[in-house]
Amino acid sequence: MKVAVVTFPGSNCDQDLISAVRDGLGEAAVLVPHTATSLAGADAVFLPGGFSYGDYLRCGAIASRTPIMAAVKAFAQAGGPVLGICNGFQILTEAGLLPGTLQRNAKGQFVCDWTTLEVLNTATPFTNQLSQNTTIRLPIAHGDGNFYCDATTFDQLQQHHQIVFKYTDNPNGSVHNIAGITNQAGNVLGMMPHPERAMDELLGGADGRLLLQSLQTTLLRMV
Amino acid sequence: MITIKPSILDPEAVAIKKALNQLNVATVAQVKRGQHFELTLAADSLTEAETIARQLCDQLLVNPTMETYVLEVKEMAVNS
Amino acid sequence: MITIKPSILDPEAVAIKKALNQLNVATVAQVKRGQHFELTLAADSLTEAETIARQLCDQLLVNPTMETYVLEVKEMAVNS
Amino acid sequence: MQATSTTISPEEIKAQKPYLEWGLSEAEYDYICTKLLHRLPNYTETGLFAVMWSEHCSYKTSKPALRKFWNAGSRVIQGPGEGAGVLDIGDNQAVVFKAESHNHPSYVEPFQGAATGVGGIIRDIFSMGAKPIASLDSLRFGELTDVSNQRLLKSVVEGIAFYGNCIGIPTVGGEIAFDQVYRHNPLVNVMNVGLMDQSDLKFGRAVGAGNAIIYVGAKTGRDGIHGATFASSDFSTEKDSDRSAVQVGDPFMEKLLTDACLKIIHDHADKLLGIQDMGAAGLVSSSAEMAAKAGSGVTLDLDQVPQRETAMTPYEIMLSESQERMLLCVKKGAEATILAIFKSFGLDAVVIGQVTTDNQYQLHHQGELVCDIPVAALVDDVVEVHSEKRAPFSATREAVVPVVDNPGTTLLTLLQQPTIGSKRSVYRQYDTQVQANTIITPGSDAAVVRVPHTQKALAMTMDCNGRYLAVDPYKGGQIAVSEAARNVVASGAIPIGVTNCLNFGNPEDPEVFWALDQAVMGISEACRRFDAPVISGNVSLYNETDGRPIYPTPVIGMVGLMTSVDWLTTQTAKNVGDIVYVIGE
Ligand SMILES: Nc1ncnc2c1ncn2[C@@H]1O[C@H](COP(=O)(O)OP(=O)(O)O)[C@@H](O)[C@H]1O
Repeated sequence: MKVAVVTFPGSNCDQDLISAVRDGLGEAAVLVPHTATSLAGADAVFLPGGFSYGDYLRCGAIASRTPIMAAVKAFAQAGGPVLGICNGFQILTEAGLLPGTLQRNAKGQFVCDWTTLEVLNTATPFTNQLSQNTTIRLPIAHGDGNFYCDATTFDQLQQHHQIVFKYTDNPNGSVHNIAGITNQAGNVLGMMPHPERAMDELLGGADGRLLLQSLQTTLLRMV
Repeated sequence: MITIKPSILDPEAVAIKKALNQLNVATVAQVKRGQHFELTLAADSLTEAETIARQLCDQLLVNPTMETYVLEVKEMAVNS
Repeated sequence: MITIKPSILDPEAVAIKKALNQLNVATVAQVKRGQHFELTLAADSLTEAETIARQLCDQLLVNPTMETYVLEVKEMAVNS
Repeated sequence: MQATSTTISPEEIKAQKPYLEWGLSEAEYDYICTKLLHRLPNYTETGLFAVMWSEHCSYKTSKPALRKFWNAGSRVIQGPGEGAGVLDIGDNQAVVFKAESHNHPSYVEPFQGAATGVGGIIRDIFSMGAKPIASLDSLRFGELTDVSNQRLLKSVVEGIAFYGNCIGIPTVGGEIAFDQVYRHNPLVNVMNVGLMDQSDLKFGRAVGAGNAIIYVGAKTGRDGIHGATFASSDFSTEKDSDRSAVQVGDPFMEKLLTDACLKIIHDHADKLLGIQDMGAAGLVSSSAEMAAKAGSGVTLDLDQVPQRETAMTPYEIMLSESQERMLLCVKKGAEATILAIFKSFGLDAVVIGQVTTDNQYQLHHQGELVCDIPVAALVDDVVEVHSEKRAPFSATREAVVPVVDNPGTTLLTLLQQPTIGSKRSVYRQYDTQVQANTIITPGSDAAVVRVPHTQKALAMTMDCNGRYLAVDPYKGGQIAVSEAARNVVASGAIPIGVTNCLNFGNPEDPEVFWALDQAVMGISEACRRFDAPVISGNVSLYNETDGRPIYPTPVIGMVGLMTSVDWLTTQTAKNVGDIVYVIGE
């Protein structure tokens, strides 16, 4: 399996994702710059966390208009697995690949902590190694992770089982405690918590491995 | 001038309202926020300038799912 | 309406200008940003309202070392 | 020509003495005229002398004390004198660290002051060739019962979080204390730690005639002009109108700068001959120091310097403290390669001058030679100030023995002190885990960051208790080092080196200078015992308002090495039934 990690000016979790895939999983990962127009034959695409373009204007806004995003959209439309973490999630909503938006945290402050997530959908390419209705522990670190969508969108999200993760302790004010959602087809996942920071008990937890192992399993099934 | 749609709750405005009311100067009943951009650009006519500005708003400056905007176009003195 | 003093660097405006120019719609020569607040509050007169608003600006909304502001006060219809 | 103020002639300067306002004394001015230049300096030259001879740039007052620091030790690759100190940690790797104070800017504009403090120390670390892997912050404010102190704390913490989180360097530890002596003189000290392969080591040097001087990063504005001289005078004497534009931090720009510079250091080491950040006193101090360290001269064309504002004078261009700027010395012929790399990162870089052989510092502006003085006169010939030292009577106060009637109540009262209570509300705002190597996050003793692809890890902490120094600066200095060492050891590491921020009052006060000297000797003695040399540091003097200095506060930043992560220990109680021991007296 080969993962493309897209990097934008100001991304700062791109190397962490590469290490998670290479060292944590023993799979191949390549860095694809925002100026590229092709995803170099990748099997999956990750959009990393950080502060693309300094979070200026709106988080993820400027990054979502860069050349590589056309390739990411085509890849997603063809059913390829796409994962956006933190700023990557914000970029996916700005790009229109996921519904809703991520606003300033309700308390107005950046939060860095561990959080416990309820797993609601184990049928996605990133969660098939998790068990339904169990919880996992992952770190969060964001100032704008407060997920918002209107009631109609929320109904649709529920109807199509698009809500994958919910916070058990809502740290940022997200509507209905939402921490991660997919598109209707289920192949594009956006989430605020950082699985790549939970690859090793030494870092405080290893639940993040389960997401990457799920992807590994998915891709094995696909070939 | 870009504002958040009235139907959408603006968490920053809520936080600011709270902080203002803690100053004990007066009771603020409502806070609305907006962002203002002033772009300087060259165009052959006011109409063209407006078309360009509208494109820039739609393509980047404004997020249509949560924001609306009003545009105002003015001519500047040119020294050429 | 709060704006950053002209002598002070606004890195956000610089980055936005660059991003706008990369859209290839037109060349934007300058970008200035401002924040707009609309506060609703009760006061006995326009003058009192202005005094209150000025206090709120000076005490919280505006950072006098970096920003300047203009104030506009309007009366609203009251339904009591 | 430009504004009238720059047309003031050398003779008028001599007569009107504007340099006094810039912090240059009459004796210093006379010395420059008669002993160094053998002529009268012009307006620009006088301005450059004033800033380069300020305490902040020259350490002219503190140097005699600083020489007493112990900085030997078998791991030392680079001691004090460069952007940051460097220690060998085995496997051809090195750790690089330094602490820096941003006290005064953080009082004037807490958010931006703290943010730009973080930005500045990061540039010091990557300019040595190291990847910044962690930041720490040591903060002092007046009591939180004052609303103004609450606001300062809030904005300073938000500023540190804004910059560190955005640039992607975890803020892994620090300390905060509250005491009314810091009410008008809050302390904002930040430390950064970097990791490198020893082969990547770079210095701030302008070597080899004909090689290019390249400027990269943000454009130059009128920000923070005379920041260095402000940092060298006490708060009460400053007039509001003296303030120049506040410096604004742009962590996005700095992230690009860091990545681009590290790429050049890795891929084009042969083309990059020297690199230094433009910190205090901006372009003049970086270029003059780079030339002085290499024994070279330098000639700069100020019209090439990217400028944000119009009609800037040579004096303003040279003294500007605009953030996120670096100065490079690049091999002749390799300029295009280096400029192209910066361009690919979206950064503006330009050649602004060359290295020369004649040891002169020359500046050209709009076709005129506006400065032509020996490099050494600016950097090395500064007249040291030998301040008087006097032990205060209060140093021999009798010990206070507290009376505790109800230990339970006393304990609760103690735990309610903000200085003692949990700092979680602060460090929860810091991204402590980005880079995915933090194995002990804030909340324990020292923080621990692992060294990727090895068994090693680095422990780091910042500590100082100014109250102890107020009683006995020598012992207090030793205690600060010992506390840091205990934190490092309690995490499972061995102390290997120390950096510091010496926060003191006005050194012309003999009691303040005595305390500074005593503290340095105490720290030094303790460092020798722990085999942890002082490899870098920073001095912040004149922390006083209306003649009342802060406690002597020499904040210690210590790094420890853990040869295997198996040694890792944390502070938390582990199992029911475990035995508790007390070790020591
Ligand atoms: N300003 C700060 N920034 C980051 N971490 C902090 C800060 N202040 C305190 N901490 C963290 O909180 C924990 C407790 O700090 P402190 O109260 O100084 O404890 P101790 O006295 O045991 O060193 C440490 O892990 C420390 O790194």
